[in-house]
Amino acid sequence: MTERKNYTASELLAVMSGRILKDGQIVFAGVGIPLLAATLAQGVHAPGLTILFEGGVIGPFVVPGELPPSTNEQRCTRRANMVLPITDVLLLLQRGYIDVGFMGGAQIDRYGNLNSSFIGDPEKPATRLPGTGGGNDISSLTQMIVAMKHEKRRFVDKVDFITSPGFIDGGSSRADCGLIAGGMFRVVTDLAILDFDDDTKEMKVLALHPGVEPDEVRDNTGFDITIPDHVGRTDPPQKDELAVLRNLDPERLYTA
Amino acid sequence: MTERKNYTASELLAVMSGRILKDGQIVFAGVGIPLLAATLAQGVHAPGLTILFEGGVIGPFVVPGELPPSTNEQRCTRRANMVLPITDVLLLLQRGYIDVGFMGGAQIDRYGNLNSSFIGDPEKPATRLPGTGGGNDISSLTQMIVAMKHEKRRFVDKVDFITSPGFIDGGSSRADCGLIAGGMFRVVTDLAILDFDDDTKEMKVLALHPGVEPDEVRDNTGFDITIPDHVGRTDPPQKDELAVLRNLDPERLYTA
Amino acid sequence: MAEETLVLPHLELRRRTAERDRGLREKVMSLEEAASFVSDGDHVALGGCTMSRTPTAMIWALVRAKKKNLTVSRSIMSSEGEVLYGSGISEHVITSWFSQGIVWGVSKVMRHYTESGQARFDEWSHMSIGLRYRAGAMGIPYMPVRSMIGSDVNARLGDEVKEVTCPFTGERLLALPALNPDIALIHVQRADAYGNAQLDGLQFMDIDMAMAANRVILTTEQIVSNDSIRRAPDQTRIPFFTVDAVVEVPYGSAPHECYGVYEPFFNHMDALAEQTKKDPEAGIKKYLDDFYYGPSSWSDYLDLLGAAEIVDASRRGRSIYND
Amino acid sequence: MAEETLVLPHLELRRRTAERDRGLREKVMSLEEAASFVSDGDHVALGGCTMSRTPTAMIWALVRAKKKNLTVSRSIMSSEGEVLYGSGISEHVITSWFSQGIVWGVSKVMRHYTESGQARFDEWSHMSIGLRYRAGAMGIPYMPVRSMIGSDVNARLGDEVKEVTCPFTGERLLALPALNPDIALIHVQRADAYGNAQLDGLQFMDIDMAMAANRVILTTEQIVSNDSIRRAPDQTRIPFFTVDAVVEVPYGSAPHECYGVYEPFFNHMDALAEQTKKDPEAGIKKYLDDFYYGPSSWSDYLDLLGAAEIVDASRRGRSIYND
Repeated sequence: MTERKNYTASELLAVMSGRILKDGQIVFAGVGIPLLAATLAQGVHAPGLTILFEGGVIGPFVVPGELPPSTNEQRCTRRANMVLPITDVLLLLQRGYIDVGFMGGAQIDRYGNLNSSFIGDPEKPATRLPGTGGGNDISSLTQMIVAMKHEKRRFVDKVDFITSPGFIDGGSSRADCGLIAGGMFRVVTDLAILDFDDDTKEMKVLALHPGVEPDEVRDNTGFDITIPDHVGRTDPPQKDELAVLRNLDPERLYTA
Repeated sequence: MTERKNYTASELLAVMSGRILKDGQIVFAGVGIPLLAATLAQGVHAPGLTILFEGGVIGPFVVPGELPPSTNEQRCTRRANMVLPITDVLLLLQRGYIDVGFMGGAQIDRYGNLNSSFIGDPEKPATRLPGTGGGNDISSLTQMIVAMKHEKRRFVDKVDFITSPGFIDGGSSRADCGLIAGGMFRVVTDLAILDFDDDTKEMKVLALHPGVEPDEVRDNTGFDITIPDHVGRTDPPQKDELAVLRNLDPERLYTA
Repeated sequence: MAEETLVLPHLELRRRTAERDRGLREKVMSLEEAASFVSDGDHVALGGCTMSRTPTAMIWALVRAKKKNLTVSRSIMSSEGEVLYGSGISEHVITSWFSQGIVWGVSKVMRHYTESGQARFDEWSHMSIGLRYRAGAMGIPYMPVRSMIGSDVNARLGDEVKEVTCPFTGERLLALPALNPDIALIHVQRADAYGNAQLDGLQFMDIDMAMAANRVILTTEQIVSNDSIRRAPDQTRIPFFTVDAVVEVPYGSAPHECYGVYEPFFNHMDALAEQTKKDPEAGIKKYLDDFYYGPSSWSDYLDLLGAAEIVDASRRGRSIYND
Repeated sequence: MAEETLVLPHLELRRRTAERDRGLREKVMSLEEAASFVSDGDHVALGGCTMSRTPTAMIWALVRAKKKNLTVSRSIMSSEGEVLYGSGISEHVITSWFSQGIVWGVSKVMRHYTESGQARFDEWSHMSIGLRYRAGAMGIPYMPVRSMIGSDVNARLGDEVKEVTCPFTGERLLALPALNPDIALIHVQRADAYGNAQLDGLQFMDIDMAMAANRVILTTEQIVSNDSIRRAPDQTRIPFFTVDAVVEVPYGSAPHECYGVYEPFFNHMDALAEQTKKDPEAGIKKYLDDFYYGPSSWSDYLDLLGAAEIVDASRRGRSIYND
């Protein structure tokens, strides 16, 4: 990451995760990077992508410069197709209507488990974090994309607390718990795109972002991570992608 | 019933059952006699009585001469306080918001069980009746008033089929089945008002209507029925009651 | 596809849902095209209740397309149930009450087909049917309930219901099996080309049914713009991604009512009751010949109902907004 | 009255409901009178979510009335949770997410009280809280769910959740305990004097909460006539008989938003976040002194918010209807 780039780390995150979304999919998105990425995808390659917010919103229209402060305020409902109670929008996940859950993460481990509840011992935490919100339900009930900064303290061997389940202890342990559907699909960071081994369910590198060397990923990951010899390479963010993003967030509240 | 009366049997039913309803109660009512009786009660002594229909209606205003054909058409929603889905209006019974369920009956037995499904052997019925509608739910989940004509073929020792549960086999059998709330409160006929023994849960006569002798009840009941020596007597329908009724149903569709 | 088991295993339900094209796309078509979404042997759920928002036009198209062996569920069946039996497209209905309507007494057609053993009528309590759709809509395999217990309605259902115990209170409850119909037919006042539907007045069990079903055919009095839907998103009751076909059919519930648009065609219903009184089978067959097989289009069907009757039903329908 | 058991036995729930005066009657009163419906030790459920339709005015009245030992549940807690902890009226909240809002980072006040062990924050998944209210609303003691399983959120709840097996499919699910709050505080755009409430836009968990609770205090931007409610009965979301008190409180959610009426007072929220950053306890106490104990009336409170801010929040609030 020594060369000068014409985009910020957050913009890279938004672009790279937006590209994973497919036209026609239904995406349950958090605010911040996920919402930016999903809206970007709509504008670039997935006009028929549908966004859902946990506040109870289906198919809204995000007004550039008026990004919602959370998924629970009226800005989220701007020109939406439907507004419904929280419980019912979350039940769409349980019913199986949602293709992808898409959120940020504070701490993730080798098996894709996320922690947004406690740093340190939950009985005497160093930090009490805000908690799960819809995260636990989304990650329990659908396939997940997580976008987060790639830092050693965030990529740990074992999270202090499983707030949102990934593959638990790997292998078949997720299904064995009773979580028979969903699971981690991709983790997108400012260094790489990561996926999970089919059998062991361990996180591994799928592709490196432009200018990123394998060691940079290793150095910023708190556990041994597999990087295949012939690992993929992502294409750098394109002008049109950055233009759409910057129009959405002109004050760079989420992409500074 | 030899003297000339200035009211029909159906009017007698409506008046006598309407009197049982109390101001401030919430009544789940079927169309026909129950709706007439509840609306009559609102007009005479219970202005704060709330009527609910199983189609999903809370607190409607019945327009005289425009009685609804069932509980599921728009006429039922005339100036209602609230309209909601069927399942949710029925769930109010399960939650315990409803004081009284009030319906008609085709066949009733000694323990207040109602049959509106089969006459004869259910496997080879002489008559397939329309079925329970909301009756089973209402009688399972709240206290019941039933209004029906007093005929031997309708008041039987044991119904051919329990569509809407009364006290099942009497005693504690209703609660033993798992129906821990509700139960039969009153049966109103054109001959008498009937209630149920606290212990045995057998039907008995609470009060006879004007001009009705105990034997007339016995002759029209298909099982041995207890008539206490000092049985009560109801007051005849009053002018104001009949006036309200006739205004509601000027064509006597339900009170002929 | 027919329901192979009483309750679809969750992964199978998900597989079928994932296969559907749930993207935002236009799906307006004719009644005949929409009818092709229904396969012989399907479980078909009908929206509305008794004489309200019955998907008459879609049933009309299914009868004309000579569908077979349908299992049909609805909160309460009215004359459309007689049509199902009489036409032979269904010999198996699941409902809580079945007759034309209280004012016409017990349906002679229902009696004829069920008492002779030609057709099956599975009786559930009203709320149980609603909660079965609701469990299906929620993606859970059963719903605990305090109703139906102790009655013969329950007993007659055999293994289709089970007793469960609350792990917190120890209370005994009944477990109702989730119902995820293969297809739901729902008639509404307005929807857009994508299938976002807004309903006025009584909603019955339609929303749960749409969420539960594996496909939805929406017939609508009127197709409106997506813009007009988006202007009042809190009025949308059925989201587009549950819907597979949108058909604009004015008077699509006639001779039943559509809230705020028209009341039932009572004269038509009186005539049907009269015609099926003496010889129910001949009576309903003649009704089908006259109103289902005879007309060459839905417009022709409306012509047979008669303009004066349509005008009168519409006047009564709109009157709900007079107060 | 406090919840004696995790799930109220059904007959006890019914007894409490039967005791309430559920007749059609006027129940308009002041914030102070309504506060008397809340007893020390009660489980209080809050309507709205995060910064939306928070029952701020009613919480304001409860703080001023010096309530004690309240257990408070809500879908997501924002700054009202900081007020609960700081004022000491509650040392126990049940929610899925707790901070002022994403843009202000982790709440220092929440951290201070929970990390020091002065207050308890029970974390459930978002949907689980919703389904607990829903089970309570439906009159069933538990709701099966496919979420929360396998996570430490689940593990940490211990005996408050149980595993159940579907009697039809054999699938393992989690049983969530029904939640019937002693009282729910809900803020709406309009209601009549009887308590019939109509809600615009996002509904959150309010309807289930109202149905589940043993009492409801409704605060409303505006009291409207029963006639206007009856003109659109399909817009009524909370029926009068669940409601015990109706209080007209314009800007009753400020500094949070009320859909279509005003957006959040962002400057006020910024200032609160700043003020609680260094010394959270002193910061929130000063906030309470200034905005909760200081003003002599709700009008005085609005005066402190400032007319210019009110006008700006209202302009933004109404803008949702511009499209």
